[in-house]
Amino acid sequence: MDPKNIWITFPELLIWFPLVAGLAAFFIRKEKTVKAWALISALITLGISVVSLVYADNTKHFYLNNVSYYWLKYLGSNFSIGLDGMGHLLTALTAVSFPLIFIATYKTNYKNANVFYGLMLLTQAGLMGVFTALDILVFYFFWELAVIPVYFLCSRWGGERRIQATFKFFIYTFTGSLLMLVGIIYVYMHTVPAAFADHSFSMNAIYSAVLSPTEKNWLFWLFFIAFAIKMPVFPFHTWQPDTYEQAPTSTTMVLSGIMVKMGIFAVIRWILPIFPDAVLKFDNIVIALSVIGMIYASLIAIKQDDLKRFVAYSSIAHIGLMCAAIFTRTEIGLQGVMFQMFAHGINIIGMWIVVDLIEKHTGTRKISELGGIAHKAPVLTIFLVVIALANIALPLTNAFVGEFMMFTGLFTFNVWFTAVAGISIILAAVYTLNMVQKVFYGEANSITGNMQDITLNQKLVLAVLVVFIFLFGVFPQPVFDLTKDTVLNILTRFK
Amino acid sequence: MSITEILFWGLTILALFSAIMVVASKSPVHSILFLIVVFFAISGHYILLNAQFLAIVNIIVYAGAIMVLFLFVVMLMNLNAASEPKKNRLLQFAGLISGGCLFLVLIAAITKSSVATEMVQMGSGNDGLIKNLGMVLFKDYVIPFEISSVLFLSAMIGAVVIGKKTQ
Amino acid sequence: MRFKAKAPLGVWGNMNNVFQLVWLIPVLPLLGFLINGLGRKHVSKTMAGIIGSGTVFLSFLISVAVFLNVKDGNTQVAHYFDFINITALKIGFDFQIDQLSSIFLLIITGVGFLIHVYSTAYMHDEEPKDFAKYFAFLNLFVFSMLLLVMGANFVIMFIGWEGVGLCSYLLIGYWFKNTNYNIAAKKAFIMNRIGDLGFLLAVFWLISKVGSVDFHTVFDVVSNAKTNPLTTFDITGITLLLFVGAMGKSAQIPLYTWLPDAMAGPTPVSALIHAATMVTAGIYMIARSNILYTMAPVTQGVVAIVGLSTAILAATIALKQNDIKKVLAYSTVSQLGYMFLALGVGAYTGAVFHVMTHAFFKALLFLGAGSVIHAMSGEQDIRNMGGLKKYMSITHITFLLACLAIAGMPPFSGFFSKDEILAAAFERSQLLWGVGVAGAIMTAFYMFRLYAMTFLGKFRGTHEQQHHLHESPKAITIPLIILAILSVIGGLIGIPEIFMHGGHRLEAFLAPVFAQSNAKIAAHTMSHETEYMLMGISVAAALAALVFAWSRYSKYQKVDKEETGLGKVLTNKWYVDELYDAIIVKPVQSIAKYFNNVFEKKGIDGFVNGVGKAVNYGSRQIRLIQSGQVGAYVLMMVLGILIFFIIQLFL
Amino acid sequence: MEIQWYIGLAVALFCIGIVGVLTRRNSIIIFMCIELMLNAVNLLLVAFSKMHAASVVAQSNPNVVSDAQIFVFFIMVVAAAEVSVGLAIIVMLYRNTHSVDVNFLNRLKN
Amino acid sequence: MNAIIFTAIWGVVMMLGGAFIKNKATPKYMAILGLAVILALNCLEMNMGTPLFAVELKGMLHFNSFNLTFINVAFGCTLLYFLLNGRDIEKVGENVSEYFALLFFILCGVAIISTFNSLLMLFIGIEIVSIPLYILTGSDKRNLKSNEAALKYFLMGAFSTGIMLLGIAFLYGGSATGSFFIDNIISGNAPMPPMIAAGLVLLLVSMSFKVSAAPFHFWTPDVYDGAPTVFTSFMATIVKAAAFFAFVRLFENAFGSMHQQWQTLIVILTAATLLVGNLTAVFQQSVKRMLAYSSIAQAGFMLFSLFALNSLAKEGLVLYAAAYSLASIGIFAILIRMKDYTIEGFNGLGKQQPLLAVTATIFLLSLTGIPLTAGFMSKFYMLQASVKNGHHIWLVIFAVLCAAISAYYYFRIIQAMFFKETDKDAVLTEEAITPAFKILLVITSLLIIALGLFPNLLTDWLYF
Repeated sequence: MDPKNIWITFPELLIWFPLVAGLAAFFIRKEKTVKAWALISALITLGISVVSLVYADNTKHFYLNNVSYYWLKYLGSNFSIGLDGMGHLLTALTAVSFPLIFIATYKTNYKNANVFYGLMLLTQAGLMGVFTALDILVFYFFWELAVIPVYFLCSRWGGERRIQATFKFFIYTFTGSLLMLVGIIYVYMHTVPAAFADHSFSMNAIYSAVLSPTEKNWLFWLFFIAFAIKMPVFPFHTWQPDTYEQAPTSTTMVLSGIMVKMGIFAVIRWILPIFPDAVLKFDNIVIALSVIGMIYASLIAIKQDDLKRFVAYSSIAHIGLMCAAIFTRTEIGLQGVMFQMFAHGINIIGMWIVVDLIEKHTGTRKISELGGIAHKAPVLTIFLVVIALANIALPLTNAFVGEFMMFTGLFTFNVWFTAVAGISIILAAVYTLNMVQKVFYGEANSITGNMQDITLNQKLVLAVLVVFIFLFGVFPQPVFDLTKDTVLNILTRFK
Repeated sequence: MSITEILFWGLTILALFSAIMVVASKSPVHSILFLIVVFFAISGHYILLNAQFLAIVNIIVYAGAIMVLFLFVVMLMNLNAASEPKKNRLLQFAGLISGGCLFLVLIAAITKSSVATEMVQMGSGNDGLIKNLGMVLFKDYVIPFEISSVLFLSAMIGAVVIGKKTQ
Repeated sequence: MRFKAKAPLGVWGNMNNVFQLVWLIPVLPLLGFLINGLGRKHVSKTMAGIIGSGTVFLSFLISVAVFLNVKDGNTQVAHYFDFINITALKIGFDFQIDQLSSIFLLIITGVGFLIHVYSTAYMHDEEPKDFAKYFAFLNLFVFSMLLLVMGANFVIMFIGWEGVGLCSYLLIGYWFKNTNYNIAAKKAFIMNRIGDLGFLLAVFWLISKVGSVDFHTVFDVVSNAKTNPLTTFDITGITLLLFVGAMGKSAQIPLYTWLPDAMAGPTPVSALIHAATMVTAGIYMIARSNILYTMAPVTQGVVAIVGLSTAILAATIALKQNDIKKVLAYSTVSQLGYMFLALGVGAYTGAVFHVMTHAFFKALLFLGAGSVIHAMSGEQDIRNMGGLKKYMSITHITFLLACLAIAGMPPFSGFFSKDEILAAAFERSQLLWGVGVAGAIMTAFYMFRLYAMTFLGKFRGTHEQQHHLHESPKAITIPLIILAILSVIGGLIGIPEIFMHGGHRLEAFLAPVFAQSNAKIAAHTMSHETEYMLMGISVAAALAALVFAWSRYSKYQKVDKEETGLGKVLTNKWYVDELYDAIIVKPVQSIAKYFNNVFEKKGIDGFVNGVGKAVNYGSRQIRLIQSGQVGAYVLMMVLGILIFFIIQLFL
Repeated sequence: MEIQWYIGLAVALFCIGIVGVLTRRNSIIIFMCIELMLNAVNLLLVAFSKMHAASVVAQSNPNVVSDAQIFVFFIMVVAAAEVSVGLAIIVMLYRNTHSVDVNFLNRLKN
Repeated sequence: MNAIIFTAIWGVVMMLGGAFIKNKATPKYMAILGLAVILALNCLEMNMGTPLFAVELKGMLHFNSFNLTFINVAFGCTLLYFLLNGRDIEKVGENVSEYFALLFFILCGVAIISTFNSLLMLFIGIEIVSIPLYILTGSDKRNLKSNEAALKYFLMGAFSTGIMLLGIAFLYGGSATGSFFIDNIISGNAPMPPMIAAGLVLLLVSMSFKVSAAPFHFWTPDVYDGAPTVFTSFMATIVKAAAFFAFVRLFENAFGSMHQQWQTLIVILTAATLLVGNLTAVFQQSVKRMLAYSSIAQAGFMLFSLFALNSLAKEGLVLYAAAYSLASIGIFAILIRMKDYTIEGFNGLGKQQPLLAVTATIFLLSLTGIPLTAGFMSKFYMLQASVKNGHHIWLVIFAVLCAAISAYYYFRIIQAMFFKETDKDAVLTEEAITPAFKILLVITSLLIIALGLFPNLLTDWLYF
C-alpha cells in the first residue's frame, strides 16, 4: 500500500491510544466511570491489536506496521516504531491482558481510582512502546517509562511492606537500565554515519555497528545484566518475590504477565543481533545460570507458604527455561520462547486471578492455613486445576507446546543442561500439586469455611483464559507462522 | 655583591621574618603591625623593580587603608592575646606540615622550569611609571576599570546591608 | 504390509470408508467428558451414566469396524492438522491405524465400556454431580488412552501418555476430602512424571538426531542400515530413556510403588486404569517401537531383567498382603513384569497377547473384588471375609475363573499367554525361565490364597456386614460374566502351533507390525518335546501351589500374631517406600529448606541488600569528613592541591 | 637578580600565609594571612613582568609589563573591596557571638 | 555586552530605588520587569550580532551565540526564579531592593564570566559574583547559621581567590607571550613547562572550588545549608552553572590543545565529586542539606563536559545548566514553603497539595535523570560526550552507578510525599500557595518535559 495515503499506523495507535486514554483517566473523578473508561479503552486497544494482526504480513502491509518520524535529527535518533512478528505477538499479549486484568479486578475498589487506572493505562502505553520501538533510544525511553507508573502503582496501592519492596525493585531495574544506557551509547558511537548525524540509533545501524570482539564481550554483559534483572534470571531475581508479594494484584499481573517479557523480548531484539559472537562466547554461562535458576527456584517454590511468593518462584523457574532456550539459538528453541512468552503471560495472569480470589475470600495467602476449598468453590477449583496443569506444561495446554520446543532446542544445544533442566519438570509437578492439594483438597477449615464460589466477571475472565490455554495448546501453529520472520531473521545473524 | 642585591636580601629577610611573625605572634595587634612591615618590605621590592606606582599604591591602599581598617576592627573588639582560645595542636601541626610540603612542591616545580634562571630587569625600564600605566589603564583596560565599579558598588551595598542595624 | 496415507484425509470423506470415522473414536469420549463435565450440575445420574457409557460404546463399535478393516490388511495414517510446523521440525496431529493400535482400541473401548456400565451401579451412592464428574473423568481417561494408542508420532502418543497420567491422578484423588488419597494421587502423578521425563528426553534425542518423531519416518529410517543416523549408543540411550517412561507408566522397578497406593481410587477405576489399560501403555509403546529395541540388545537385556525382577518382587509382596485390592495391585505389577520380560526377550507378540488376556482376567478380578467390597460395604481386608461363595455365587464363579486364568491353568487364557512368554524366555536363557516359573508359582499361590480367604471357609466379618451380604445388581454381574467368558476363551486366538496348526492367529495378525524386528531376529524353533516339557513343569508347579494355598487358607482363622522375619519384611513391602523417602524425598526437602531459609535470604538477597547497607554505611562515615571546621576544610583543600601537583608535575 | 629568588620569596610568603590560615583560629588573623597571600602574588606578578621586560617577550608584546602591573592594581582594588565586606561579616558575627574564633562555628556540619 | 551594561545599570537603579521606595512589593516587580527587558535586549543582541552601544572591547570580552545563549539560559532561569521566589526574597530582611541590586550585580558578573576572554576579566567577574554572594549568604543577620555560613564562605572564597591569583601569576610568568588573554597563553600541544602546569593546577583547583567539586567542595553543604533558602536556590543553580561555563571556557580556550596532559586530574576530580556528592547525600535528613550534596553530585556529572571537552559536551553543559537550574529552582521554591525541612516534613504533601507534589515529582525525576525529562537528556548528552571522548569508560559506568544511588535519595522525597501519611493538618507554611505560583510550577515542569523530549529547542540556538 502507498505510504502517502496512510494517515496513521498500527504501532502509533497502539501507543498513543492507551497514553491518551490514561492521561484522560486522571481527570475522571467518579470511580465507576473511570473503571468503565479504563475497561473500554483497553478493549478498544485490544480491537486495534486484533485488526493489526489481520494486517500482520509485512511483505504486503509494511507501511501499516512501520513508521518513522524525525526526532533528535542531529543525534541520529528517529522516532521509528514498527511491528514485526514478535512485536505483533507481544503487543497482542499486552492488549489481551489489560482487559482481562481490568475485568478480573473490576470488583476491587481503589482509593483515587482515577490515578490508579490512569497509571495502569500509561503502563500499557509504555509496554506497547517497548515492543514496537525500532530505534534503540526510543526503546530505552519506553523501557524506563514503563517502569515509572508501575513504581507508583506498587508503592501506593500495595501491601504493608510495599514501599521498601518496590523501591528495591525500582533501584535494581534502574541500575540495570543505566548500565544498558552506557552500552547503548557505546554501540551508537561505533555506528556508521546517518543523515544529519555522524552516528545513528536506528535498529539497523545498531545491528551493523562495528565493534571489536573484546568490546562486544563487555558490552554484552552491560546489556544482559539489565535484561537479566528484568526477566529475572538467577541470581538477579530476588526483587521479584518481594515485589509480587507486595504489589496490588492487578499490577502484579502486569509485572509478571507482560513486564518480564520485556526482558526476554529485549534479549531477542537487541542482544542476539548486536553481539552474535559474544552470545556464542557466553551462551554456556548464561544457560548454566538459567538452568541453575530453574532448579533453584523450583526447589524454593516447594517450600513457599505464601501463595504469591509461590507463584513468583514458579514463574522464575519458567523464565529461566525461556532465557536458556533463547541462547540455544535454534529455530525450534526460539519459536518455543516466542510461544511461551504468550502462553506464560496468559497462564500466570490466571494464576494471579485465582490467588487474588482466595485472598479476597479467606483473607490469607498462607497455604498452610487454607484447605478444602474444592467443595466450597468447585468452579474456582476446576479453573485453578486447569491453570495449574498449564503451569506444569501438561500436554494440550499451551505451556506444553512452548516448553516442549524449548527443551528440544536446549537438547540440540547441550544434552546435560537439558537433563538437569528436565528435573524442573518433575519439581514443577511436585510443588504445583502440593499447592493444589493443600489449598483445595482435604476438609475445609474455619478460614475456608465461608468461601463462596466465584462471581460472573471472574468466571468470564478465567473461562477466556482457559479457552486460550486449550486453543493454543491444540492449535499453536498460527503463533509460529506469526513469529517466523523474526526468528529466521535473527538466526541469520548466526550464520 | 651589588647594592641592589644587598637591598634585595635585606628586604627579603625582613619580609619573611615579619611574615612569620604575623602568623606566630599571639596578639592580633602585633600580627597587624608585622603585616604592615611585610607590606613595606614588599613595596621596597617594588621600588627595586622600578614599579613606583604600585609601590605607592601598596603603601597607601594596603598599609594605609586596609591595615588601619583591620587595626580599627581589632581595637573595636579589643581582642588581646588572652582572647585567642586554646589551639588544636594536631590540626596546627598538620597545617604546618602541609604548608611546608606545598612550598617544597612549588619550589621543586619552578626550579625544574627553564625560566628559573632568567634575569629580572632591575631599576631600569619605565613601564611601571604612573604615566604609562595610566595610559594603558584608560586605553586598554577601560572595561575592567568600569566594571570594577560594580564590584565596589556591591561591596558598598554589602557593607550597608550587613552593617546596618536591624530593628 | 503397512502403507502410508496417500494424502491428508479430511475430517469427513466418503462415508463408505470407515477410516473416515477414526477421528470419532477419541472424540466421542471427549464429548462425553465435556457434556458430563460442564453440565454436571444439570445431568441426572442416569443421563450421566448413559452418556458416559454410550460414547464409549459408540467408539467401541467404530473400533470393531476399524478392526475388521485392518484385518483385511488396510492400515493407514490419518493426518488432521499441523500441530507444530516450522522449518526445523514438523509434527502433525496424526492418527495411525494398524494392527497393533486396532487391538488396543478394542481392549480399551471394550473393557472400558464394560467398566463404565459396571460403574453406573458401583458408584450409585455418589452425589449426582460427583457421579457426573466421575464419568467425565472416566471418559477423559478413555479419550487420552485412545490418543495414546492412535497417535502416529511420539508427541501425540506423549499427549495421551501424560493425559492418562492426569486422569489417573484425578481418579485416584476422586474422593478429594481424604488427604491420604490425594497424597496417593500425587505420588502416582509424580512418579509418572519421572518416567515422562525419560520419555521426553528420548523424544528430544530422536528429534535432534533423526529430525522427526513420526513412527513411520523414524522406524523406516532407523531400520534401514543405509539411512540410519543413529549410532548404537544413540539407540541404546533412546530406548533406555523410553523404557524409563515405560517404568513409570507400567509400574516397573524402581517406579512401581505408586500402583499399590493407586488402589485408593474407586475399584472400577483400578480395574480400568490400573489393571486393564493405562498400565499397559508402556508395553504398547515398546511394542510400537519394537524395531528400536530389537536394534538395542543391551536395552532388551535391561528390560528383561527389570521385568522379571519386578515380577518376582511384586509376587513376593503379594504373598503377604491382606487388602484384597492390594493383592490384585501387586499381582498386576507382577504380570506387567512378565510382559516386559516378553518384550525383553523379543517376544513382542507374546507381550501383546498377555496384555490382552491380562486385561480380561485382571479387569474381571478387580470388578469381582469391587463386587465383594460392594457387598461387604467397603470392607477390603480379606481376613474379615470368607465364605462369601454362598452369598454371591456369580461373583464367586467368575472370580474363580479369573484366578484360574491368572494362575495359568490350561485352557484358560492366562495359560497360553504366560506359556508363550516363558517359552520365549527359555529360548533366551534357562535362568530367566526358571525365575519366571517361580513367579508363576507364587502367582498361583497368592491368587488362591486370596480366593480361598475370600470365598471359602466361614464368614469372619461383623454381623451387620453379614446381615446385608447380597449378590450385586445386574449392571455389575453382567460385565463380570462377559469378562469371565473372555478370560476363559480369550486365549484361543493365540493357541501355539503345537496344539493347532496355524492356531496362533494373533501372531499372524500382528506380523506386519513386528516385521522389521522379525527381519532382524533369527527365528528360533523349539522342539515340541521341550515345549511340552516346559508347559508341563510350569502348570504342575502352579497347580501344586494352587492346591497348597487352597487347602491352607480355605479354613483360615483370624490370628493376630505379629509377623516376624521375612514375613514382616514382605508385609512391609520390603520397606521400599521408606527407602525412597529416606534417599530422595527427605534430602530434596531439606535442600529446598536450606535454599529457602538460608541461601536465598542470607546469600543472594543478603548480598543485594548488603549493597544498599554498604552505601548507607559509607554515607554515614563519609559525612564525618564534613567536620564543620574551616581549618579542616582548608587543610583538605591544601592536601588536594598537593596531590594534584604531584600527579601533574611529578608523575 | 635571577627570577627564581623572587619566585622563592613570593612562594615562601604565600605558603606562610597558607600556614597561617591553617593554624590560626582567629578569623581576623586568617583574613590577614589571606591578604599576605595576595601580596605574595602581587610581588610575583611584578617580578615576572620585569623578567618578561628583560626577555624577548617584550618585543612581541610591548605592554607586557604594564599588563601585569595593571593586573596587580586590580588585585589591590578587589582586595580592598573584599576587606570591606569581610570585615563587615566578621563584625556581624562578633555582634552575635562575641567571638571571632572560627572553630566556634560548627553549627553546620555533616 | 547589553547584558553586562544593563544589569549593572539596573542594579544601581534598584539600589537607589531602595532609598525612595517604601512599598515592600515594588522592588520585586521592578526587578522582574528589568530582567525581562534585559533578557529581551540580550536576545536582540543575539539577532543583531551587535550591542546597542559600540564598545571598544579590546579583546577583554568575547561574545558569540554560544555565550549569549548561555546568558539567555541563566537570565531566563533567574527570571523564573524571581517570579517564583519574589515574595520569599522580601521575607529575608527589610532591605529588599538591596538584595535585588546585589542579585543584578551577580548577574552582571555571570555575564562577564560567561564571556570573559582575559584572565583579568575572569578574576574580576568571579569576584563580582562572589562578593555579593557572601553578603546574601549572611543576609539573615540574626540567624547564626547564616552568619557562620557567610564567614565560612567568605574565608574560603578569599582563600581560593588567592590560589587562583597565584595560578594566574604562574601562567603569566610561564607563558611565552606574557599575555593574560586566554587564547594565547599557550599554543600547540607540546608538553607544558612546569610553570604553566603549576598555574593550570592552581586555576583548576580554584575553579573546582567555585563549582564545588570534591575535594574542594567542603564549603558547599555548609553554605547552602546556612544561607537563606531563597539565595541557596539562586547560588546552587544559576551561579554554579555560570561558574561551570566559565570553567569550561577557560580550560577549553586556554588549555584545550593539551587536553590529554591534564585529563587525569579531571578524571580524579569527577570520580571524587560523584562519589562524595551521592554517597553523602544518601544519609541526609534535611532536604535542604540533601539538595546541597545533590548539587555536588550534579556537578560531578557536569564535570564530564570538562572531561570530554567536545562540542557535544558543550551543548550538553548548556542543556545541563538549563535542566538542572529549572529543576532545582522548582524544588527549592517548594522547599521554601515547607514548614519542616526534613524529609518527614514532606509526608502527606501528595494528599494536601497534589499539584505541588506532582510538579515536585517531575523536578525530582529530572534530577534523577529519568527519560522524558530534561535531566535525562542532559545526562545523556554528557555520557555521550564522554563515551565519544573514548578514554576511561569505567568512569562513565561509575557515573551511572552513582546516578542509581542518586535515585535512592531523590525518591525518598517522592515516597514521603505520596506514600507516607502525616498527622499535621498542613505541611506547608500557612501563607497561601497562590494560583500564579502553581501555574508557574506547572510551566516549569512543562519546560522540563519539553526539553526532555526536544533538547534541540535549546541546542539549536548555540550555533547561529
